[in-house]
Amino acid sequence: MTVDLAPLRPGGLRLAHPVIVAAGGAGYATEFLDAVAELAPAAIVTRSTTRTRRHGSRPPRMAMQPGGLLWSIGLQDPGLDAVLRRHGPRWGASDVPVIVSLCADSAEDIGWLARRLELAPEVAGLELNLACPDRGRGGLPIGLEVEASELATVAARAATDLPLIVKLTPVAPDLREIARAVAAAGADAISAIGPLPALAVARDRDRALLGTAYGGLSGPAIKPVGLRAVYEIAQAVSVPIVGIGGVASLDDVLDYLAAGATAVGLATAALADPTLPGRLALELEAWCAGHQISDPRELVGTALPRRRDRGSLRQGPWRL
Amino acid sequence: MTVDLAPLRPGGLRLAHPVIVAAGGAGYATEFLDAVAELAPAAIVTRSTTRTRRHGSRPPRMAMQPGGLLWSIGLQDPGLDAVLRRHGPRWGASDVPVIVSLCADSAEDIGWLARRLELAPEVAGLELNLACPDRGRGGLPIGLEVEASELATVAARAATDLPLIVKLTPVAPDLREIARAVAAAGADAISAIGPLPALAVARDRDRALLGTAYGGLSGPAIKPVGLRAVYEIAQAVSVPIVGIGGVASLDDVLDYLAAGATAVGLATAALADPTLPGRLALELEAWCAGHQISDPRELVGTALPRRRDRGSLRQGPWRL
Amino acid sequence: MGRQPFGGEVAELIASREVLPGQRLLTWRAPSLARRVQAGQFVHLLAPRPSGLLLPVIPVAGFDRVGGTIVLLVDERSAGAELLRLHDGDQVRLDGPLGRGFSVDARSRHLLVVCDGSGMARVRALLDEAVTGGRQVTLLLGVATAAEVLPSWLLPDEAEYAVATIDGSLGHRGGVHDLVIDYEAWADQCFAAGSWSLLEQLAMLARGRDGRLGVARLGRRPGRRMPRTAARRTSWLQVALPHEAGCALGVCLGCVVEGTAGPLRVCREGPTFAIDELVLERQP
Amino acid sequence: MGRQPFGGEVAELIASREVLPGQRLLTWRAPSLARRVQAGQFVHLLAPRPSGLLLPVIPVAGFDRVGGTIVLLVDERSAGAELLRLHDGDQVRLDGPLGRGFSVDARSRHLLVVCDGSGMARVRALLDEAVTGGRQVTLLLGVATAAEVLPSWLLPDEAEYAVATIDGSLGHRGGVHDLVIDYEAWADQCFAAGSWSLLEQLAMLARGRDGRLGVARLGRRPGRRMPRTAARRTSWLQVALPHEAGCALGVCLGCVVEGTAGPLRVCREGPTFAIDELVLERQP
Ligand SMILES: Cc1cc2nc3c(=O)[nH]c(=O)nc-3n(C[C@H](O)[C@H](O)[C@H](O)COP(=O)(O)OP(=O)(O)OC[C@H]3O[C@@H](n4cnc5c(N)ncnc54)[C@H](O)[C@@H]3O)c2cc1C
Ligand SMILES: Cc1cc2nc3c(=O)[nH]c(=O)nc-3n(C[C@H](O)[C@H](O)[C@H](O)COP(=O)(O)OP(=O)(O)OC[C@H]3O[C@@H](n4cnc5c(N)ncnc54)[C@H](O)[C@@H]3O)c2cc1C
Ligand SMILES: Cc1cc2nc3c(=O)[nH]c(=O)nc-3n(C[C@H](O)[C@H](O)[C@H](O)COP(=O)(O)O)c2cc1C
Ligand SMILES: Cc1cc2nc3c(=O)[nH]c(=O)nc-3n(C[C@H](O)[C@H](O)[C@H](O)COP(=O)(O)O)c2cc1C
Ligand code: FES
Ligand code: FES
Repeated sequence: MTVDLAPLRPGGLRLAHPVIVAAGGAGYATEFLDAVAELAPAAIVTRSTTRTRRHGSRPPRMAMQPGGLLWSIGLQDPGLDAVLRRHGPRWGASDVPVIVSLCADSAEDIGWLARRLELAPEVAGLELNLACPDRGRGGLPIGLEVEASELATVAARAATDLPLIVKLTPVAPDLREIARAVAAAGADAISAIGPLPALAVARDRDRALLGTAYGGLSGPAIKPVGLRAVYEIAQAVSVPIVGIGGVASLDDVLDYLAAGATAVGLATAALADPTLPGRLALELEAWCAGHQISDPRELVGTALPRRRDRGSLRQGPWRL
Repeated sequence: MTVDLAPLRPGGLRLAHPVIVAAGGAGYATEFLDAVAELAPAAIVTRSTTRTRRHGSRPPRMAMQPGGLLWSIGLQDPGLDAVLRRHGPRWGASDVPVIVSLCADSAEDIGWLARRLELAPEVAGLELNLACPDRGRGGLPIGLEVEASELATVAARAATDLPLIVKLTPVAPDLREIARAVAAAGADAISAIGPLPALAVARDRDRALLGTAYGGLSGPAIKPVGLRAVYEIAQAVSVPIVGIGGVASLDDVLDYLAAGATAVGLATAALADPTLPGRLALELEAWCAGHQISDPRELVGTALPRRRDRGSLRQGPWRL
Repeated sequence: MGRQPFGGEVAELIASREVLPGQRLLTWRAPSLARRVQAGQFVHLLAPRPSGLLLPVIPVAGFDRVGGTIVLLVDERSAGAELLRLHDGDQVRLDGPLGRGFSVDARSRHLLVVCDGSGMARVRALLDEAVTGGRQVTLLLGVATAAEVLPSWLLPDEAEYAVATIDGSLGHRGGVHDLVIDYEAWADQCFAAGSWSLLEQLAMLARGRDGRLGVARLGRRPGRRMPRTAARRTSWLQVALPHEAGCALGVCLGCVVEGTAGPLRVCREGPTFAIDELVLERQP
Repeated sequence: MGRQPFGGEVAELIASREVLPGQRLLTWRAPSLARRVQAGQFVHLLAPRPSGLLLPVIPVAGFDRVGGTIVLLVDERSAGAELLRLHDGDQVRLDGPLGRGFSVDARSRHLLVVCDGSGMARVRALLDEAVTGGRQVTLLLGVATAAEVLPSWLLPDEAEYAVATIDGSLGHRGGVHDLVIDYEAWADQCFAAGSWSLLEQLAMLARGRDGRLGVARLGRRPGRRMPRTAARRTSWLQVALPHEAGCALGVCLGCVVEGTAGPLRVCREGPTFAIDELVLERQP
């Protein structure tokens, strides 16, 4: 059941199975690892971490919506050094690889963070969160533009030999060109998608519900958007893809693999049940056994078209 | 309970109440009007119509998803002339204003279509669907770029004095700048949102579920995205907004109004119950009476921030 | 074709019997529906409000015009599965009858009906209708294995019933289309429902024998094109297509299949079609 | 603070009694929870799997360590409303106890408990605990109107109970904070739960009298900062914040409120806080 998220990198980023916890689904992994015992995810991506201490978003921060979760946690972290000091020992003591998600608004900070991780043997890899704002572009998300995405990836790649996953934001209209650029710039793998920008209204309708007004939508509601993203990216690049968005059942895992993902990540569903990733892996194993499939890689990309398609935005006559 | 979607235009586009059927929720209105009897929507926007006959998308075309509907109908229409011939008389005989949605891939075709509608007295207004591909830009949706959106709006505006609604696509990362451009170019109102590009995998996982692979996601799943769009647009322009996306209950209507919509449109929920828009209007009326509100316009924009915010994409530190 | 103002008709569950595990035959008192429905038509479940976004579409699997009842054959995997939770005496609202029923040519005496497990609900009413009308009818059922074979009490006594199972555990071993060959000379018309691949196989059989079979022989004049309804009525093979959910008003175009003369709405032009109306190789 | 491996404990419903329309007091046999829980803590409902995306968080509204039971006060509008559908003998899985309970100073003899309708579930266990511990306790309840007043059988006999209604239909006419003034000199400590605006009003009262009230007088040395736990224990006003759903593991940070010394997680640092730990005017 093993998969490798960095097959071309010496040492690789080998996972025991294809189901991981996406950023934010397990905080900094410590409490999460304590809670799951042997039903462990194949890896944990931490919540996004910055260079210096931050408070995060103004409360309220979370609200359940029909089929989805709306949230704005922001960057509430004590800064990377403190994170490594507090949680590094627990990571080192665990068999579960921990991948640190980074958020920085300049190439310089990305480089600083990646170099710091390079020195931490308990870190299995890093994920670069392209939903973070780009200081040079007035705070627009890095992942909205090809060039900014490429520069950010280069900055991380140049600073470390650790396996590097780059996480795309679904706000970019054409994910294929971003995917091509970051793969060419040295990403070992691509993960997608992050949450959709969304909003809810407070009960009294005198303001937005979340303290930050805007939040991210995650959970089952966004699964068809995540599948679309993976299906497009898989036709654009050959690096492994971590499919994220609304995964909560074995069918979801199989759908993402069929759309071209090598592994899947879940955040929202892991908050309600930290053992879910581990259980999904067992279910997947049983399913494979029942279908005479020895290697889950046989399931990857089975739904992709034989010929490349034009992508969801270039469809000729209006289709949606 | 009346609202006006074109308050600055001579004659306006006055609606009996704020709940209309969005494009695609009532086809070309004929069968729909027969079915609803007196529980009528305040207006019906037709499915998007082109200059010449088209077959529409390859089946299968629709699939229910958790919380949402995935579909690709494409442009299945007999061409505008035939539409007006077949359905125009029924529209003329109805009290419910019919707004014709247009789809065209060049300014020339937009102008042609708008001029044709100008000659049809049974047509109450037109909606320009910016999700349509732009021939000059390799088939990318018009509504992805400010300039293309502006040119399309100008082409329609120059060709007709009819009330003009411009419908934005949520694929555009920053809807505020598109909204500003189309309002400046002469749109009387703006409607948002259209569906999110999405995909589902077929049961056997040997291909995408829909015949076109990509489809649009609509229904409750996208409501927080639609609210976010309206909340942003309402801070950018002063023209009336038709809030669309996942409306199915009175709470949804009130939320959209609070976020800045003057009226709401529904498609998916109207397919299951054509009388829903009419019933929601009655519920809204009762709710207003119970809250000592004489004019639903008092409900518009109550949740908007006192000061303009930076928009969902420019939030400073990463928030989602 | 005018549909009544939205609202439908109250139907009361008066009997429920298990057909197979997870599948039941539900009998409803619904006099107005029973009076108007034709074999091949369907109903919409309006209330209790189903959980899905679109209203489930349920084929009418039988009716008794005199007794004022209709029957629905509901599977836990099919649209309308929520009906399985109801008890005798419970009421629902159904809208219908919707769509076009099968067109049986007045001259047809021998009807061949072919289906798989999923298609039974769409053809069963035709068996009742044929028997009542004094016609001879044979049902050919194709399923994977004996456990999926539908019990014969489900059918009118007068209907002949033959079964094919892929694994040979009951009846003929193999596909049900093998059996069709034995009956095609006997049959004046054939009516089918099931998976797309079953329909494709039947279409291939029918096409190879085009114009030489059944009532099709009688109706055709060389070189003359028949109007659509006549062509459908005299077609040797008619099929009822699956249709799980949708507006059923003809407005959403979500149910469309590809037809030889352009797109066809299953909910309005269908769910029954003459096989020649469809482009089978490009369907799901 | 180590939480057990995910899985929780089986609890069996043994009694259910209506408190107000749509609100019931549910008694569960759950010996291990009953042994460990403290007033102010909560449980997670793990199974039957609730419909929402996150697990509902339910305050423990009472417990009997000897009898091995806990009680939950569940409203149809609150988290865990699905529990209202269960019958005696039904089993669920609960994870807990979670969060930190109230800290009652050992020297406190007189406890004042203040809540509104929504806060009762979060303070009720403290009444039991106080009475068992031989303390005197007064509950002040503020609601809109008489119909929302909680029945006195819900409280231990030893507790004094006073009510304020906004419309004056029962007890004092006006806000419950009016009543607090009568008791503040008597009370060594005050514990509250309810809407943010109730908590804000209480905080204003407490702050105006800072350091002059109850046990706070005893613990403070001028110019010395106390450690957090001691500061909490000796605080005159403690509040239990609402918390509907979340991971309760401390990982999602969705439950965070603004604290004077930085963000605070309701599920870990709370749900009980000394009032000074919170920045009330910037909360929801
Ligand atoms: C002490 C303080 C009080 C503020 N009060 C308000 C207010 O009442 N209303 C308003 O609209 N804006 C207030 N702001 C401003 C606002 O919160 C942010 O500064 C502004 O939205 C820009 O945020 P940022 O994302 O750039 O900053 P960041 O540093 O990335 O994030 C700041 C976020 O942290 C939150 N925060 C700040 N202090 C704390 C704390 N002690 N505990 C928990 N969370 C905290 C803020 O709400 C804000 O969302 C306050 C800021 C500070 C520092
Ligand atoms: C007769 C015909 C057969 C085709 N067969 C295939 C095929 O088997 N597989 C494949 O991938 N592509 C097939 N295509 C090509 C494909 O359908 C489209 O032409 C291509 O995807 C580009 O579509 P468009 O959006 O530019 O054209 P548009 O004209 O906007 O749309 C064409 C759409 O209509 C559908 N369509 C075409 N004819 C009919 C009909 N008679 N009834 C209902 N729908 C119809 C097509 O599936 C397509 O989605 C066929 C096209 C035609 C005209
Ligand atoms: C509470 C929460 C916090 C999150 N924090 C982060 C984060 O810090 N960095 C990041 O890249 N994604 C973060 N995400 C996004 C998830 O990694 C994921 O992209 C998204 O939620 C969609 O997956 P899901 O539907 O499984 O939740 C967070 C998600 C949730 C629910
Ligand atoms: C079946 C269907 C067909 C649609 N056709 C069109 C269309 O032709 N033009 C258009 O602008 N929007 C079309 N839409 C999009 C809707 O107008 C609306 O923007 C979207 O579905 C979100 O609203 P909802 O959640 O209420 O469905 C269609 C939607 C559906 C469900
Ligand atoms: S189901 Fe809507 S057109 Fe057929
Ligand atoms: S509920 Fe997740 S951190 Fe508190």
